[in-house]
Amino acid sequence: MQLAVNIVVLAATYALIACGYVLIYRVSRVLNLAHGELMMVGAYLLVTVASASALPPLLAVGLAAALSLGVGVLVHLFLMRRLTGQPALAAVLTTIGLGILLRGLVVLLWSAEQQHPAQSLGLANPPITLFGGGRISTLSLALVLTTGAVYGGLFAFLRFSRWGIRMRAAGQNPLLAAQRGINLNGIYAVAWGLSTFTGSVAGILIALDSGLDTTMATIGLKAFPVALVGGLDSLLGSLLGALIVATAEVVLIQYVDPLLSDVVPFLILMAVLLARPWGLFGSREELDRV
Amino acid sequence: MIAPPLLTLEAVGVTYQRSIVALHGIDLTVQAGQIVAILGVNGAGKTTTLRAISGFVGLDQARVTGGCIRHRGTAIETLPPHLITRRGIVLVPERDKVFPNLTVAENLAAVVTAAAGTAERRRREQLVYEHFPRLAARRSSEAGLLSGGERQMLAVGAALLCGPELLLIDELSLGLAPIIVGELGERLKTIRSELGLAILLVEQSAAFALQMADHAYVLENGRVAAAGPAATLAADTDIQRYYLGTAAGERRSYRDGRTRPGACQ
Amino acid sequence: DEYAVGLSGAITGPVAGTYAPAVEALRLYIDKVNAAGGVNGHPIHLIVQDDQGQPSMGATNAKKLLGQDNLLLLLNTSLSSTYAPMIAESQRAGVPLLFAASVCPKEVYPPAQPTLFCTTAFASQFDSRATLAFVKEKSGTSINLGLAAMSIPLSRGEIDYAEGLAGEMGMKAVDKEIVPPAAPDYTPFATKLQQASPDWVYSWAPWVTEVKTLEALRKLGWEGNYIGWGHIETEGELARLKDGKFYAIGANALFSDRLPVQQDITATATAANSTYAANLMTEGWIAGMVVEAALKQAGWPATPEKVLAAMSHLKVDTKGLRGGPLEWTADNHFRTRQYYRVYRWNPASNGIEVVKDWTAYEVH
Amino acid sequence: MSEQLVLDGVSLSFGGLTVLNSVSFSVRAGELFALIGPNGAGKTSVFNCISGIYRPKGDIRYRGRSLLGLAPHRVAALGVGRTFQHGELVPQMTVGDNLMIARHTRIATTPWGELLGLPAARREEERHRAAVDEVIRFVEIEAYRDTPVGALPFGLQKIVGFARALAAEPTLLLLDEPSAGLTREEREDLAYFILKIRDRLDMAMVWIEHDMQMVADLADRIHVLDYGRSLAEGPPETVLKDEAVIRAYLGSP
Amino acid sequence: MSEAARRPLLRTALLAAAGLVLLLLPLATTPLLLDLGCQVLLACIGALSLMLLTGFAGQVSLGHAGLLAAGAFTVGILVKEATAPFWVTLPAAAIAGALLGLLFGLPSLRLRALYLAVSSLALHFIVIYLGGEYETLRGLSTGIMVDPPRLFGHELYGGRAWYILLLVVAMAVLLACRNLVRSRTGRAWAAIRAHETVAAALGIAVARHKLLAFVISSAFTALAGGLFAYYRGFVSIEAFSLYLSIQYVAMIIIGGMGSLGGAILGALFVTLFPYGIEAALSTLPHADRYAGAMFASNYAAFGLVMIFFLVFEPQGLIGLWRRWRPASAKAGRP
Ligand SMILES: Nc1ncnc2c1ncn2[C@@H]1O[C@H](COP(=O)(O)OP(=O)(O)OP(=O)(O)O)[C@@H](O)[C@H]1O
Ligand SMILES: Nc1ncnc2c1ncn2[C@@H]1O[C@H](COP(=O)(O)OP(=O)(O)OP(=O)(O)O)[C@@H](O)[C@H]1O
Ligand SMILES: [Mg+2]
Ligand SMILES: [Mg+2]
Repeated sequence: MQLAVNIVVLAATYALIACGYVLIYRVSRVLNLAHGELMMVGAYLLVTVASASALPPLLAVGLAAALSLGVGVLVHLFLMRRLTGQPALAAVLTTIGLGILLRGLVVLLWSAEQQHPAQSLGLANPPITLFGGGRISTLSLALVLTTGAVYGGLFAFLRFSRWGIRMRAAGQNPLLAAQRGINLNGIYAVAWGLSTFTGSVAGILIALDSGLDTTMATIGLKAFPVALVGGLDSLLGSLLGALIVATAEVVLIQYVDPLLSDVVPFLILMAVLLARPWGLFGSREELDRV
Repeated sequence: MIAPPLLTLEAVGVTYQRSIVALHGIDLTVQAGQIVAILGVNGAGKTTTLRAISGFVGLDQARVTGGCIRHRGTAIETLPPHLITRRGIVLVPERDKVFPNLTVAENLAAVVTAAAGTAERRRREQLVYEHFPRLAARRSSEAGLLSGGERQMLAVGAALLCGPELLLIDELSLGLAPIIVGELGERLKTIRSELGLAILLVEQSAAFALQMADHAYVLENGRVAAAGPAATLAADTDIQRYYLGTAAGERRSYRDGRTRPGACQ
Repeated sequence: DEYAVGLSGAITGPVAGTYAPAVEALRLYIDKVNAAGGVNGHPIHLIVQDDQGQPSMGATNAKKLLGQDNLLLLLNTSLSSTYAPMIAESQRAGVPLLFAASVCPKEVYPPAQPTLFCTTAFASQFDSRATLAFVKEKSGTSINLGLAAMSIPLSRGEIDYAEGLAGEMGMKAVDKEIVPPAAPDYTPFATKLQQASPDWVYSWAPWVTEVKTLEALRKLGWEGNYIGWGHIETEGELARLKDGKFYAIGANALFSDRLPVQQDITATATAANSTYAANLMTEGWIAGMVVEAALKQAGWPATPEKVLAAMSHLKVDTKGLRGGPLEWTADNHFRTRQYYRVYRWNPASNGIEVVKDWTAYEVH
Repeated sequence: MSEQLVLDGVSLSFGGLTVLNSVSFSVRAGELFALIGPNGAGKTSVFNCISGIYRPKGDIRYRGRSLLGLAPHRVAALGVGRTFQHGELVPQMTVGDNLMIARHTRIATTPWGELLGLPAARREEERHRAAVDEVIRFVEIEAYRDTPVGALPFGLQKIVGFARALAAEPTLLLLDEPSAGLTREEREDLAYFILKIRDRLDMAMVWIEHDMQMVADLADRIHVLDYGRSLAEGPPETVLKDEAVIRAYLGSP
Repeated sequence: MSEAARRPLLRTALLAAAGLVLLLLPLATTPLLLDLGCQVLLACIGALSLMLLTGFAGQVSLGHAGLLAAGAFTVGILVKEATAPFWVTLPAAAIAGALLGLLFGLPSLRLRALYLAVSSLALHFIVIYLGGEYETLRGLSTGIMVDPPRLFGHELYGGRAWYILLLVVAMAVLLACRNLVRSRTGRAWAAIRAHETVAAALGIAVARHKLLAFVISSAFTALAGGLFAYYRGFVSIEAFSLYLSIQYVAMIIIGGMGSLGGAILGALFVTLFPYGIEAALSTLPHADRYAGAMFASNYAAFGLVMIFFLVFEPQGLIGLWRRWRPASAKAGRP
């Protein structure tokens, strides 16, 4: 039972982070290597909100998440917008630069010290015993529920509006997308905003559960393969990818050797990808048609 | 006071990569409901003209460096492509004309139809499938897997869905079977009169283009070399010979070799 | 007319959290010394360089610093991957190299290499000996011991040593978890530890691993005793966790002692408007004391040789920040005696208490 | 040697969609064989089957040897050259280098020789550069030899694509709509080149084309495909007057 | 005609002059600058080999640090366990790299684009895992010390000797890469990068050439790793984080994809830039008062400049160079 709980919590964490990669990749074929840092910035925003105001915890978290959405939009407006139409590679590198910038800024603004926003918010995190005897901390439960809600919302948004298709169209051929009346700027801004928002929610919940320092960015990077195995432009894929990787990790830790938990998931990912080269649900990007 | 023409280009210049000048000042007018053809040899700047009208997004590092493009009197050369499309000026590009990883249906769904309700949208989609039954059959296959001609149909269909007032078509007959070219020509004429559409057409087959169009421009090296009503140009043997490679009524066999030595220069 | 001292440290980059406060403290200490007239009437010029924990940058910094006129002493406050180039450079230049707040390389233990010194609190193997001795004292040896390390060689090496030692002492090592850096969730590791039902869990690792393993165990409902190495963060964390069965063993006194020197540190940090809390600064402060003492003993004008000679026979009064003086001999550049103390949070008194007072280990 | 290429009951389908339905024809040496049909009839798919890109049922024999099951690069090494409907050149490389790519199977250097820049490797390279220059001269695009292909207008790119296929010195040439996007004048040039190589090299050529005037003037025989089926085959005079062909493909003139 | 004939001559002369300056540099500079020079040269070897793989053969890799580590650990372990000499360890490192490259290149036969990155990430984690196991098992918890190598009875030590050695190796790698990309193999890579199926139909054995790219690039990378181990005298897994891979990716993109000159410019830029900013910041008054903030600013400024650079020059340094180089050189082109 505990095993299942562990898997679900880890999978939810990965999934919540990974959907940020998917959103941005989908609209622009850009791998956002600053996702981990943006997620970290979201969590640090909570630190500031918590220390600067006496808001109730839920409001503070909401405010920080909303701010992070703004951060994402700003990143697009001031940065990525200028790279519209440039090769994806240049944009990827720009995100590397952004990541470095953010890591520097975080140390500058918040210092490299470990932070505990839960404490300053006075948020308790008691474990809850589930029916099967497994235990889960309140915040982990919140994380699982949030992931569910975020995915539900995104699915609905992308399915019932045409935005899902337009995002993929913009990713494949921005010029043609614009010529078909799609507002590239708007769609990119939405993607960046949402991506930073979901990433930050993950960052905030992790920080509340177990503290925050600059290694948070690395956690973000760990979720990249998860998005990859599912297919870089598929949300369903990242959900499933998260489940696969989380299961592999937890089972390895439990029954084999915890040391392998860093390595073996990659081999599993590779096996999955060899069977389905564009990820489980990803769309084939290079067609062999001549 | 008379209403301004649908589209005017005044001394439009375009430069690629900050140094390659592709257009040296083009003047061109399209009146509402008119079909206008642009002719010219390869590299004359036909595609560039259409792309300038439909707007750049920094790809190819192309830039409108001079002149003015007006749509009903409003300057549009600085507008982003999606706003130009929403004004009703829609391009069918020469290459990369579909989203290869989207299915045919998704390609159509991706189109933003400015100010058209769901019902209207559905009607237009229906229209596209009616015009191009082959697309209906391939509705759920990825556009990248379509044959060359099917892609062309899809591109025209998607453009029609945008609800155009002015359709810019680059290389209409490219890769299309004769029967389809003929049909498409007829269809466009019908659509034109039904919807009051204007069409700006780039076409290699001068005969076909001049037969379709009301008015035509011949480009050479980024400049307008000749312009006039299509019938006049079609009758002008000098123009036929110098710019379009063949004189009207003349039917020379390809076996007879070339009209001039050392081509392609 | 200054004493030139150079430092290369991981002030930014992924590991900055551990090293940056120490550098800050050292800087504040030196400023204070200078404000009070310097050493032997001459100010100390501390030149700080950031290496982000990267070996190449460490090497460049060493070159840059040793290229300064008349550099007397070089300090390293960074990851061990920066050591090799710094050691090589300093030895060639004949300038002593002091490890402050970074892992003590084995060359500083007897028989010590002449030019390498270390003030850092923790010391591999000694730490585990002291810890297990404490555990034995509390609960005897017929216990189940769980172990947790981070998957970096340093931490794994120490925990492997502890595993062997526990066996020799008659304890039963029931489980050993090795956690990768930047694990998003520690619960899977904790689950496995818990299932081995240990009476005690011991972790010697970077602070994150120690504390997150503990928190995850507690969330799972495990109620045994937990002991971890006390890093600079210990003080704040004990107060945050308020866990009566969490013991922190370390070589630095916590600020709950309210020693005059600690009040001094607090005042200095506040005055300088430092971004780091005073209780993170002990390690850097001690390094500052040692640097001051060494320069003082070297006299004016000093040369690297004189400083080296001074450091080879140095005894620094740590004013209670450690269990006793820090003493170096020609043969021992770690310290002749290492003192350990164990703290915990006392829920009854709602404060930090000393569970076991300074115990000395002779270092031969 | 008469029958160079033989297709025998070639069928191909993609997940339910039948693209080719038992297509058979044969092409002789020195023959210009046109393949026509409506869009999506399966013309390009026939080429892809010959090239080894698709795996059809039936049999394809080239000079008596079955091509089925051979990897595309092996088919090319046997002397089957082709152009592509969409050009598919390497845009950032020069015209000359694009043509050098096509000589890949003919250049006998090893990576190690190249890496070390051995004189033998250099000589080999120069020899083939000369051959490529020859082709460039043949299609009269000397002026663009060192221009990156991406900067050329579409029409010239088609000519380069054609030249690239020639550079491989194939014995069977597959041309996929080489004239699409060319002006009348350029089509005349193309026709001139096609006739010249056929006569000079006695090469077998399969040619997909939508310009019926060109086909009528140049082709020796025509094969018509419609929805993956063979509709008609024969000399231009008869095929282009065939009722079924007019209905499916040409339309009323 | 004379224009065209003169240009190669001028070029050769310029190159020779540049080479001479590079060779004579060690006589004139400080140990610090020499060390920076050596760092740049090491980075050049790594960046060139990554450029070969990504910029020319079009195969994405995020595992460059893993290959560097593989080379470094091969040297470290051979020195530690067998006290093997220079001329054994370095070829061994290259061979180890080639084998790893072959192994982790295999997925490239099926995977494309970013999806390929997963095998390179796996490579990274596996090499680091094995390295960590070795360090732990042998009790080398702070890493492996590597003594300076001996060459012709001389201990190879100090900036000057290393500078010359690295310069020679970097030049050799540059020449080898240049020869390769300008020949049959390089053109095959370009074709594969543009369109695999078309390349195959043109007669290129796609699988073989992809693997070849992995093998050659990985061998060079591991060689750079081995040299790094000797030069730094030290090997530990801490020195090969994922961020190192990203730095190398940054080098080739900043430099300009698909250009060997770009790889070199990128290596130069990424290696030297932080020191440049630091030097600039430290000229500010009372710089050492704000040391903590300054280093964080330095770190942030690096990111900022990188961003500015990309926004205004997405073609990379090589694009800048092409645009700004003397008009006379451009005029010769058609
Ligand atoms: N991306 C580009 N970069 C540089 N130059 C370009 C680019 N695109 C076009 N050009 C140049 O601009 C000029 C005009 O090209 P354009 O494509 O408009 O011609 P066109 O008349 O459409 O020819 P075609 O009939 O071949 O399509 C040509 O000389 C071409 O070389
Ligand atoms: N790889 C593939 N996967 C799925 N369908 C394919 C594939 N290749 C071709 N098709 C389908 O097979 C049919 C025939 O395609 P093909 O390209 O051979 O037509 P074509 O005769 O060359 O047409 P055009 O003249 O328009 O180029 C088309 O409907 C196309 O969509
Ligand atoms: Mg054109
Ligand atoms: Mg076709």
